[in-house]
Amino acid sequence: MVSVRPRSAVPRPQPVWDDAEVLVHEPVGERYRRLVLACDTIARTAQAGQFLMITVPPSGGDTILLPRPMAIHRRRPATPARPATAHGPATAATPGTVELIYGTVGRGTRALAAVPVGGNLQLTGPLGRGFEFPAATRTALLIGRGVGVCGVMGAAEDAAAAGIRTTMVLSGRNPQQLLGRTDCAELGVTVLEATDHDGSSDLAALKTRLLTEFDGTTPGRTPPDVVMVCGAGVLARLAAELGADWGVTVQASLEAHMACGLGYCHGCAAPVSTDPSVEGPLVCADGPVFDAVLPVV
Amino acid sequence: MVSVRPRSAVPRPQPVWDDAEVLVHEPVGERYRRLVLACDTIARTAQAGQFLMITVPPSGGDTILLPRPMAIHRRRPATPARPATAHGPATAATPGTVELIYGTVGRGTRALAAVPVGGNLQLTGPLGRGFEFPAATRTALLIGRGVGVCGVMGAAEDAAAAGIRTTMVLSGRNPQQLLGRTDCAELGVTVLEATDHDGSSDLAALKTRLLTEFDGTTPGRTPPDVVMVCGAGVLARLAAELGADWGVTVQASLEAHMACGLGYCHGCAAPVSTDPSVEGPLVCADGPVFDAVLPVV
Amino acid sequence: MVALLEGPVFPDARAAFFAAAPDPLDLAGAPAVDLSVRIGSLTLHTPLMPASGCFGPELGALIPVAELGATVTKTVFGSARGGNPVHRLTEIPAGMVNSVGIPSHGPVGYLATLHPRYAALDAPTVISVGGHRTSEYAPVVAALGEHGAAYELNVSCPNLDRDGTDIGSDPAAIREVVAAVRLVTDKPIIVKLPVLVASIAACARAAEEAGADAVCVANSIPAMPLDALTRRPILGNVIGGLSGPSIKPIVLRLVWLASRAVQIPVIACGGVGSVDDALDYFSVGASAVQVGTASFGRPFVAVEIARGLRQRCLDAGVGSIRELLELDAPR
Amino acid sequence: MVALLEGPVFPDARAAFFAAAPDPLDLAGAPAVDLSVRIGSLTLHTPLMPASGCFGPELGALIPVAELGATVTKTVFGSARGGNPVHRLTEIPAGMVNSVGIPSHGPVGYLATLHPRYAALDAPTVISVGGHRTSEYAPVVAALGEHGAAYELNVSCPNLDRDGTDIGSDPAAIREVVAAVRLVTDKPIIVKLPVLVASIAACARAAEEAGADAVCVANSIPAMPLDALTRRPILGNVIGGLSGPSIKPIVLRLVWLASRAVQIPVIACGGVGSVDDALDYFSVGASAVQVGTASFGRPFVAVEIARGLRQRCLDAGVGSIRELLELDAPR
Ligand SMILES: Cc1cc2nc3c(=O)[nH]c(=O)nc-3n(C[C@H](O)[C@H](O)[C@H](O)COP(=O)(O)OP(=O)(O)OC[C@H]3O[C@@H](n4cnc5c(N)ncnc54)[C@H](O)[C@@H]3O)c2cc1C
Ligand SMILES: Cc1cc2nc3c(=O)[nH]c(=O)nc-3n(C[C@H](O)[C@H](O)[C@H](O)COP(=O)(O)OP(=O)(O)OC[C@H]3O[C@@H](n4cnc5c(N)ncnc54)[C@H](O)[C@@H]3O)c2cc1C
Ligand SMILES: Cc1cc2nc3c(=O)[nH]c(=O)nc-3n(C[C@H](O)[C@H](O)[C@H](O)COP(=O)(O)O)c2cc1C
Ligand SMILES: Cc1cc2nc3c(=O)[nH]c(=O)nc-3n(C[C@H](O)[C@H](O)[C@H](O)COP(=O)(O)O)c2cc1C
Ligand code: FES
Ligand code: FES
Repeated sequence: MVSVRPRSAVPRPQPVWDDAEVLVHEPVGERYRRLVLACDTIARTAQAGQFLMITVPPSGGDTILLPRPMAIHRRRPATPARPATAHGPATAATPGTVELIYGTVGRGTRALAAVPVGGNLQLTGPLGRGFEFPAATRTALLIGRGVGVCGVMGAAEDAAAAGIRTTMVLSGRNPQQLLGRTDCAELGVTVLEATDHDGSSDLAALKTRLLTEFDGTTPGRTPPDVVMVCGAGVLARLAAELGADWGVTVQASLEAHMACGLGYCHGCAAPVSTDPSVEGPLVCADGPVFDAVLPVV
Repeated sequence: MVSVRPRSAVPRPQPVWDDAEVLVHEPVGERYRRLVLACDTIARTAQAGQFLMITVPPSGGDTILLPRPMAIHRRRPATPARPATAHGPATAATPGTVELIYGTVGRGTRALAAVPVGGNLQLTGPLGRGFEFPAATRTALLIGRGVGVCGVMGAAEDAAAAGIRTTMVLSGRNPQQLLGRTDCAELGVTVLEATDHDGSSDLAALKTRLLTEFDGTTPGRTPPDVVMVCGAGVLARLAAELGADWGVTVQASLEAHMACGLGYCHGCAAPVSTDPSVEGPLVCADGPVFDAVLPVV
Repeated sequence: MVALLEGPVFPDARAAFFAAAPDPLDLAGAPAVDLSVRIGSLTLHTPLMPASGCFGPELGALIPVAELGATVTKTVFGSARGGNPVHRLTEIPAGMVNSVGIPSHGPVGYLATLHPRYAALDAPTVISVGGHRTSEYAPVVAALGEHGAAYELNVSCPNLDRDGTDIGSDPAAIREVVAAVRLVTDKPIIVKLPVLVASIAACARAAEEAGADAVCVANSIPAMPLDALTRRPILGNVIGGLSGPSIKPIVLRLVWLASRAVQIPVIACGGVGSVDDALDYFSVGASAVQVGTASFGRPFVAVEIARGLRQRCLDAGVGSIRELLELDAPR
Repeated sequence: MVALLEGPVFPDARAAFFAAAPDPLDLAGAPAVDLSVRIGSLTLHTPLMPASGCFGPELGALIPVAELGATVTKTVFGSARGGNPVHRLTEIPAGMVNSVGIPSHGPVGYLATLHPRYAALDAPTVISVGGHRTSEYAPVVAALGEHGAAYELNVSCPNLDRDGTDIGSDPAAIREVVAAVRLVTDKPIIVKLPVLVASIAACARAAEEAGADAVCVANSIPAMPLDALTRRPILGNVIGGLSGPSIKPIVLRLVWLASRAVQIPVIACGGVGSVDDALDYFSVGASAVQVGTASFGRPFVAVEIARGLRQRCLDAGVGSIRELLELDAPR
């Protein structure tokens, strides 16, 4: 069961629409593509776990109508030019960029894959309510599967900046397809790999492994203060079970088909309401990150 | 006014569908493209003024549903290989080909323009009732405007084979865009150029010029035994006026939006019926070539 | 009308395609695939047929018609009609719009000119019948005598006895038409319903209750294509019927609703151009499909779909489309 | 509901777009372009507005709403509704299909949460009102009190008092709805008609005769998208409404027929995504257009169309869309 997180003290950034230049657009392994977009405001303001709505330009005769939601994998705010000092040589200014990684699954992402470097992409963002570390968090466990890794990487960035010791489960079909290894290395995040290939992504196996990894007795192996997860729905349940065992907060990022990304089209309501007269929370505006707890039996 | 030509003694060829290889596909001037297709049966059987229905393959995300009617500009039946003889060296066999020339005007012809050399085009043909020289024709006047030149070029081929002395008016916007000069030279056809550029395609000017050209008094300038026309509707009327003046048969090739090209969809009825309970003739099956006469006043 | 095909036949280019018909002997050992479907007293060996207006006997020389379950004629009206002014059709993205207007020589003209050519084809002929009053259908069927294997009643025609809305949009009018035709023939009656109706279920039930053996869902959707440059209507009749791929999601819903509303078979018609399109319709309850627009560009497409359905059954080792769909459907 | 937009505004990326609004001072010397349109007692300065369900006050921070003729709310029902199960929407070629199911907090909830945010925008608010019985509309309008500049009655809702067919497919039901609403408000009433009707002319006339100030033609078209791989319905509700470019040729015909049937303005809605789409609708008789699906991918598209219409008039040296169309139309 997911529930809307209590209102945060930190205000959310105002989404902007932008016409962002494509700086990098390249394959990542066999199944994914990396996009680096120049968008100063979003790079500066986006919070961990927020997403963009990307308007896919027409490709061939095919027009894509609905924008596609994509997690902000990495934020790199602009840096000003710096003159040479005693500490180092001069550096040029860099524009603010965000990095996305996506899989080509259907018409929209296939058309997106045709956008050339140097071209522009219209987008709206940053959108949604992202991950937020509870006060006094010292250690965190992040779990991402497939492109879901992009959903939690922003939290790893925040953790690195805040000195939170972080472990991230990178789950995927096979070792070659795991996303996020380099990012984790850069951010000083301990990686646990889990693949379908060797069975290590199996839910029961993974659970046992994580319970051992954080057995609470060995020093340095105390359970994390928070669990953050993005990927398959079953992983959110696993995280909720771990959270219940460890008595810590679990935050899960959900997906939904979206049209507006802003909260007015009601296309993305999560299927969690039991009362037919009450709508589930909106994944785009109340989420995508929710508190995940085990359903009360 | 057009009317269906009386049934001919010459049987029409059975249309076939074919998957024809594209041997040549190249621009002709600024506005047109030439297609040479390998299709033995059609090259062998097509009659002057007949046409094909070309199924345009999907291009980009755009699917073209209806086949596009295109006149058979040139027919070049297959030739067998010939061993060297006293009369000449050995020659290789050549496949039977047809040549089309088309203008890119909308979605269908734009998608057609993307078909690569070496690719294949599905087509049905030869279709329709073409031009036929009345018995004992010795001289003929052909008139074509724009791609309409392709509609009458088959008649020039037949005329050349039958020793009929032929003049062809090539009409178009400007001299660079006139189609058919090389074909006419090859077939020994006398060319009269008429362009919007210098006003010579103006109907009144053209009529005066043709009446002078065939003034009936100067030797070698006797009116033609038949007039055949394809292009703008106003040209068919001009031809009918000339035919009335000269007392000769006029055959005009018409265009219509088509779906089947075979005579069953009734999409192509010519707008010539005055009785609402009677349908005009079908351009694809009763035409595209009709007898053209001036309306009785 | 002049007879279209006068000349000799040159079968060379078609030989490969005709030959591709699966040889029954090859199937020894394979499960018996049964694609047959019953429409009243008529059994079609395969659930594929052309849509009315999108087939002619001319195709007999181009495609192996025997591999279709039936042929369907263009709609025959009681009196002679010339059809609509030009242009009568155009293509737009993902569809075509036609306003041919159903020229017709009446049943007598049809029997004299077209029917013998249909009868010479190796598939049962479904004769499409139209009318502009509920009273006009039965006389046409009666005049057709014992010709044709079944009748498809095209009720997407303005009712001149009422306000010009389609006969098929009014369940009571459908009932009248079908009941009257039922009195003059024992042959199977298919009622072809329009799209713009308040309740397709009510229309299908009206047809069933009045004695129809099947409903065909649906006809083209009235539309008004404009010239991109001049903004003028392209069609001489201003309004025409939209058909082809873009109507499929709309017709899928109608087929689903109709097949839940009646016990008689539902024949789906709208945007079928592939084996998967056909299977989509079967999966929402259709018993057979008709192919219209797609066959202009690919005259052999209905035969290809019939072959493809059989092949998919063979590949999956099942004997029918229902079994195939159960396999396909993940739990 | 949590308030969505809590944070500071960073207008940098939007500055250029906002600034592009034509400066009235620049127009000195140019002919006065008047794009205004009257809907009953309400005058819109431009004939562009969003389609119901495809706009929210959240957009106020992203686009210059003052450049729209009006805003239109998502449909408000009398009682609270949770909406449909997931998936609620999907995209298909040339269209999208939604089965959001119109979640609603009722008029009281609407006035408490959403309306203040609409009222804060610099454009009149048209409140869309729905019901499942003809008797349900007037109480909602009455409960909305004096809020909103006009009411759009969404009659594409199943009539639970009858057989579940849309209220808007039955001219008598339309008459009941409009007459009842007319009794409780003096504000302009727009009736938004569905596509699947036997006679759009009869429906539009019913609205006009019962006192509506405009009709909106039309809503999305019921459709049933299937997953290409599993052949299962994509939408939780199985059926949804098809909108976007592929419905435009169908809606053009309806707008043409409706605008010949009534004197009140016809607002066109269906597949508008460009200045030319809007002009196409104006050329068949529409007085205003609504933009739905296109605005998800291009939130600024309705503003761009409004600007584009003005620019075309300026370029052509004419003062109104009617004059522009006369120029455009070749003889
Ligand atoms: C908040 C959020 C963040 C996301 N982040 C990423 C990411 O970082 N990388 C990545 O590869 N993918 C991400 N996704 C999923 C991505 O949006 C879908 O893969 C994409 O929309 C598929 O579009 P398509 O046209 O290629 O697929 P199609 O299946 O052809 O799409 C058809 C329709 O369904 C919708 N749809 C299909 N699958 C999904 C899905 N999984 N989620 C949402 N809508 C879907 C499409 O938007 C479209 O409207 C995210 C989704 C959400 C909601
Ligand atoms: C018997 C015959 C022979 C022809 N021969 C030639 C030729 O040799 N060279 C050549 O360039 N063109 C020829 N045409 C015209 C050619 O068929 C059209 O230019 C072509 O169909 C336009 O298709 P489009 O999709 O590019 O244009 P669009 O305008 O996008 O087409 C929209 C629809 O209108 C139809 N259409 C539009 N213009 C015409 C037209 N002039 N004639 C028939 N249908 C039309 C299309 O087939 C399509 O269904 C011939 C037409 C006929 C009937
Ligand atoms: C050119 C043309 C002519 C048609 N003529 C008829 C007709 O005479 N009677 C009829 O019931 N339907 C007629 N239709 C409708 C088709 O039978 C069919 O219902 C419709 O085209 C939808 O199927 P499709 O999408 O496969 O084309 C015609 C359609 C086309 C394209
Ligand atoms: C996501 C979505 C939600 C909609 N919600 C409503 C609604 O609440 N009330 C209504 O009358 N129409 C609703 N519509 C229909 C639109 O207002 C409009 O009539 C339809 O989408 C056709 O216009 P378009 O092609 O420009 O999208 C909705 C459409 C979409 C796509
Ligand atoms: S995507 Fe529109 S409300 Fe969430
Ligand atoms: S194009 Fe079909 S009858 Fe002529």
